[in-house]
Amino acid sequence: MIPPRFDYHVPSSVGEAITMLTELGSDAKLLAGGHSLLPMMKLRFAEPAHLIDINRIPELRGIREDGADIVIGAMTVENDLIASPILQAKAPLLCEAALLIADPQVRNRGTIGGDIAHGDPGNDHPALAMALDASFLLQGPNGQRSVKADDFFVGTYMTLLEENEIMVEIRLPALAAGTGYAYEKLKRKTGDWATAGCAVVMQKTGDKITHVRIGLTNVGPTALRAEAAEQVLLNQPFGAETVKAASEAAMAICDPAEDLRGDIEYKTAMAGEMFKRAINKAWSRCQ
Amino acid sequence: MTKKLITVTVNGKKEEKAVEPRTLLVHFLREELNLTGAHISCETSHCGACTVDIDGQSVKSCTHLAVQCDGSEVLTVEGLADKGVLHAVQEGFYKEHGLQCGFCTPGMLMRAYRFLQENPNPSEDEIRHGMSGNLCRCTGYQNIIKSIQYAAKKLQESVAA
Amino acid sequence: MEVKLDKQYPLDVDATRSWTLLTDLKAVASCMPGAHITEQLSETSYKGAVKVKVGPAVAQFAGTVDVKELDPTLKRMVMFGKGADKSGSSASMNMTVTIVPDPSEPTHCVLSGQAEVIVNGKFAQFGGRLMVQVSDMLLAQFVENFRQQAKALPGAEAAPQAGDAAKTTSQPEPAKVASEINGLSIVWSLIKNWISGMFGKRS
Amino acid sequence: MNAPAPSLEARELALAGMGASRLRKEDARFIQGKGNYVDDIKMPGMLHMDIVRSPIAHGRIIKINKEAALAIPGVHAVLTAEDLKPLKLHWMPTLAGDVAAVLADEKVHFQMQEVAIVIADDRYIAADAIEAVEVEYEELPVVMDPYAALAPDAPVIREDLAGKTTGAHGPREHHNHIFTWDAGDKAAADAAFDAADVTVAEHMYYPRVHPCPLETCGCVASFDPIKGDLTTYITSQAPHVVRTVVSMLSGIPESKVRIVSPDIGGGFGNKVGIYPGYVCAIVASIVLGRPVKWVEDRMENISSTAFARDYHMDGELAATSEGKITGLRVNVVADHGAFDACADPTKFPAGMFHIVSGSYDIPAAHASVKGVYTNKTPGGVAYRCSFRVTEAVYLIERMVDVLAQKLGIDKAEIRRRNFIQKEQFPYTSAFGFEYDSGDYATALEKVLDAVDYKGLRAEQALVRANPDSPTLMGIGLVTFTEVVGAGPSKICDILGVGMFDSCEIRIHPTGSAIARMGTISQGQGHQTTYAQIIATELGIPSEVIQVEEGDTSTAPYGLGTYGSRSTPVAGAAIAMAARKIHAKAKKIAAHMLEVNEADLDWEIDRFKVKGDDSKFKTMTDVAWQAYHQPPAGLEPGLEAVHYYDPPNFTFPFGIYLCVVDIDRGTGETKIRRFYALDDCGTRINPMIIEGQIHGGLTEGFAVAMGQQMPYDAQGNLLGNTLMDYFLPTMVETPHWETDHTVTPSPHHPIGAKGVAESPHVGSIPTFTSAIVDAFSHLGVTHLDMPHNALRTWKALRANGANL
Repeated sequence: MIPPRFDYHVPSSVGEAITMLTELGSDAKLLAGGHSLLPMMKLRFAEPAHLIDINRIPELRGIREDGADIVIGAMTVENDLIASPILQAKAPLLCEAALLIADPQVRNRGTIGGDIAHGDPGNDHPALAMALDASFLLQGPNGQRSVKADDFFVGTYMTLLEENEIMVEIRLPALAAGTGYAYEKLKRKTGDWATAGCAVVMQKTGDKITHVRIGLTNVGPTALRAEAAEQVLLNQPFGAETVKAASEAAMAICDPAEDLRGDIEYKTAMAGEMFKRAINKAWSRCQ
Repeated sequence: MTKKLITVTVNGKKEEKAVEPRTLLVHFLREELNLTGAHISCETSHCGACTVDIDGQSVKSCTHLAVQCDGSEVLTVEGLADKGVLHAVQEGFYKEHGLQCGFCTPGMLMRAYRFLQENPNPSEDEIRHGMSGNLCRCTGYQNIIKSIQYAAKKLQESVAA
Repeated sequence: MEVKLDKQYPLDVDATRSWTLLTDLKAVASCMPGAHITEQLSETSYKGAVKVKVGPAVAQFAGTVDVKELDPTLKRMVMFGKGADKSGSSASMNMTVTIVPDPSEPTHCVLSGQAEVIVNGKFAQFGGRLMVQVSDMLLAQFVENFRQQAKALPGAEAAPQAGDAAKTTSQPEPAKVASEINGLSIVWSLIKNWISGMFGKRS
Repeated sequence: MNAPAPSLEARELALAGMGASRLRKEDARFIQGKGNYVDDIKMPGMLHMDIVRSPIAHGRIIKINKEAALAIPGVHAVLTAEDLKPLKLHWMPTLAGDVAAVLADEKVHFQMQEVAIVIADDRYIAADAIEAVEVEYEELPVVMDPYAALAPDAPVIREDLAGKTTGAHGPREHHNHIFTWDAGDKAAADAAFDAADVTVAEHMYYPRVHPCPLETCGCVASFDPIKGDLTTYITSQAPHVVRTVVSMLSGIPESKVRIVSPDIGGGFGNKVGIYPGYVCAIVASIVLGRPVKWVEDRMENISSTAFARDYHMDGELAATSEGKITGLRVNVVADHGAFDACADPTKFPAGMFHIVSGSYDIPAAHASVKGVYTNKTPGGVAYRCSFRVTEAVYLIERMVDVLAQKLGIDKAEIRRRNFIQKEQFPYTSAFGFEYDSGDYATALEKVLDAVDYKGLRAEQALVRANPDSPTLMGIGLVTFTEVVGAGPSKICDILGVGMFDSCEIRIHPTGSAIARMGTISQGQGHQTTYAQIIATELGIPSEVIQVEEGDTSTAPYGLGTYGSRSTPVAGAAIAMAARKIHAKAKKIAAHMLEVNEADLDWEIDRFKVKGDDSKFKTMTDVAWQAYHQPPAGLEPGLEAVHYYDPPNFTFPFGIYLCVVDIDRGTGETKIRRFYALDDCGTRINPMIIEGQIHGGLTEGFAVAMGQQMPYDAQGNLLGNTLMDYFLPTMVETPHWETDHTVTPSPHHPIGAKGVAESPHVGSIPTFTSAIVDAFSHLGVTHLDMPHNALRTWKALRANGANL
């Protein structure tokens, strides 16, 4: 398995990278962690004439706080998410979930931005970003724009990222104290994509859920935000009945593709199961 | 598709080579530098047999371009022993029968080497997760875990000494 | 790998113009994102090529399309296409397309299509999990292109219905005709919303 | 001052002979990145080969256009079947008496079949060039199901066999039929069923799987056009057989062919076969006069090299109402793929499948196996097992469970009632095997006690009584017997060569030694364990015994390493060669000590005069004498060669128990406990035995819980990367508990039976037994593998047990 020939470019700033992307057009691809793109090139599914390696752009890396928000550079790798004190304190969902992605070596290369921008419904960060109410900062020749995670994914491998744009950062509100969270992911083995996954972020008052956002992984053409399930839960006393009704609402929006991980019936049922586990765990963490 | 001149320090030795951009790091090490310790097995970043250390991080060299290593320090299994003295992980794999056919071993060792720096005193469960990017078909892993525990103990002792 | 598709797409175009377009294979082919007819081999046989981009992956198939049946009474066409790419994949499709007039609304019709698509080789092995979703995207874009081209045909412009007056009389949005599937996400998101709005979830 | 004489114990210890957990001699190179695998080998002027493969499973080749590929700078040649035809190398014989296409000759028969080869300066150019070879196919109807393949109007897969009504194993009834092979006594079995109190029947499919060693297959072929010599480094578990085949195919005298198996990165049966890639690389080297390297990639390995299993099995048991089995009937439809390339002894197209009566005293039995062609990859190797023993053990162990369930007898108890008893050995089975030794009942009780079987059953009852239990609990039990060590050459041969094995030992003048063997290690640690046998036999420390194997120019002819035959056959050859040396050494020692041979005793490392400990000669003393001044009438030197033709197979056995918890929400199975007791007879190196058992159990776990070759109806293999093909990581792999009993083989020189495959063979039905046990209270009698979460959840749902 040998990749086809290409020319290699190493911009040192986002601006330079965008200039290259614009000049080279659709024959160019960005090289982030490379663990999706390089295997596709080795299989000769992807044969870009140019690779633009954005690993040497320092401004794309790092995690910082900006007021009540957390800002994550798009080229921040999974292991840096796991190790980040900021995330551990204010968005621990990301640390926990990143541990369920790929394996330790791959997490040294795989980036949060690459995971999102690839548009693969099997990737984990899209559903997490939805649950965390994240937005993505995209930069192109005409400047920057921000897109909500909910709106970004339009189809399998299709996102609102234009060919000459780069995802620069991921911005999410820090979780308020007492916020419950969980990511449950069913996979065949370590390193696999989810058969189904569910991310939950919630807050409660008394026995009622006052805020909840739910994202589903790999059970549709894109990650899915389970709004109907959220509606079932909101302002209701938390209990088995409500959870069951909400899980049915979550399953109702599933539209998974059959593969070796499962058929439509199983994947849909597993979305419901992961939802139940995630919602129960998040609830137990709510204060 | 011009070649790129890269400078990489491999096992402490500076190497300057012109490479095709598409050259995978594992091929660069094996073919250009004759360091055949890192092995090619799955080619899709699942097995870890090609694991090397780049700038202090474990990386699967079959899914990494040699050009990406320009200016980097790479450590391979050939550089693990220090002047003929085996590293604790090498010794552990030998003493605890942590290998059989030996094909996964260089990748296992390089990952274990880095893992024990990330987590010097791991539990069995932490070893299982920390080494989960490396496949072995022969050993059933049980003795690999013992090998890493052996190495962890030895490294701890040498720190204490 | 075999995928069976059975789709009904209501169009805001009358059956006559839709049928006219359907019988022009070159024009029909151009409605398929990334596809075009390269050569006419006979009355009913054509050579063509299609290029599909899905994310970073590109598939380029070259092959033939044969019109097996053209029934103006039933407004039904049966065609068989097959092709292969350079690097070890092949595909074939047996497709029946029928223009079903809408008796209650003469300005509308339904484009009904049934197809068995067989893909072999690398794309079947690695692209299997994407096939249905990609087919959906391709077909939806095809239908949208088809709708626009059919509407642009001269013909008995029926009195526009009040409800979609704006749509039918305004510009036919030529800029948004997708020529290939990649990089036109905005178009796709519009179509997706349009389709899901009209027909709900894919069954 | 004399040092005190070392104690007997110290002398024994110094040998590190049989029974010692000696650390491995081979490790030093592997832990320092100095292993020497095929892809590590470089030769001056070496070119690289890559293979153009068929994207479809069945089709006619209309046209191959090489032009664009040949135009790529650095491409030396593109060869197709047309180019091999003049050399008569476009087809080759298989180990099973069939022929296989080297490069597709007018037709492709399975996806990824070899169609053309490209030879280029390096592997990157070769990879580019295969993309540039244009092949046009006419697709033909595909047959993936072996039952459908036997329909009267099924497409003809093998047009080259048109009119051939007799195959290598008898008459062919249909154009896609290969053979029908029968064993046992059908009339007796039928009579037992007619007279039975109770009968049970079950259909089970043993999925097609792949051994998938971490190192793929490959070779470096180097033909010297001046000398006319061919040297090939190859990933082969049987280098001597490869030499014979290469010589037969190429016409180069066997004396000018050198085959070297260097370090091998795991075999597990995958590296027994002779693949088209090897033949093509050799041809290319001969044609171009330069060394040619070919190393397949992972997808090629899984898709095109030998698979295992793919048995569709119908089993039936007849029994008394007390659960004493009176009869066994088995019918198998075996999917062999497009060419019959099964690796079995010539006379056994279904291998040793007739071990299917297992550990049980079954008076009447009959088995019939029908081999069928389909549009799948050829192969059919013993994936970490003796030939088809895994399938046989699976069937009988499952059937015994099914019978127990039907009669309401505990699965341990029904086994007690049917075991071949200790005093019945040597025991001749209804299929004619003579079991050498065994003590199943003792071993079973040891395991049941160790795990508190009664306690587990009580816990299971509690789990079942709780409707809200998040899990189902299952207990699997298997009491298996293997047949390994093929085999006696009167019945076992490969391409006519008897399945003996060999050893040559040379003792050097200063008392160190070299031993060369006809086998080849793929991780089993031969360099370590073989030396231990010699150490014990000859009293030389294993540390100074060098073991070499794999180079046909230096090693004596042997049939190689697979089917757990190294210890039973080659291990015996070592002992016998050592004993020849021992006999000569005794003569020399008697001469040196000026006594009669009869006056000498052997003690650990020396011959001593009876009754006088001070008068002795060590083997080192003797070695020097042998070269310095041997007694009159004896040749100088101290060496021996032995070709060991085993009188019988060996029959290792084991008792495995497994406890599983099945997640009712997801169908995931957690292996809570796995207890494996093995009896492999005499134990040479306990450390290595334990390592082999861990590995075999893990491979068995992989097969039972996830491995499969998922083909679609068009013949596309949908899971040929390690993303989909299940090789468990450290996280999924259970913790293994091991135990043993020792029942030596009476006919083996050192009593050893072979061990490395038992854990694979025995564990697979144990997992199924446990999973089915979890469902047994719901009336489920069998569930096919793989027991992945998806399939297990479907079973939960079908039985109303999902949450």
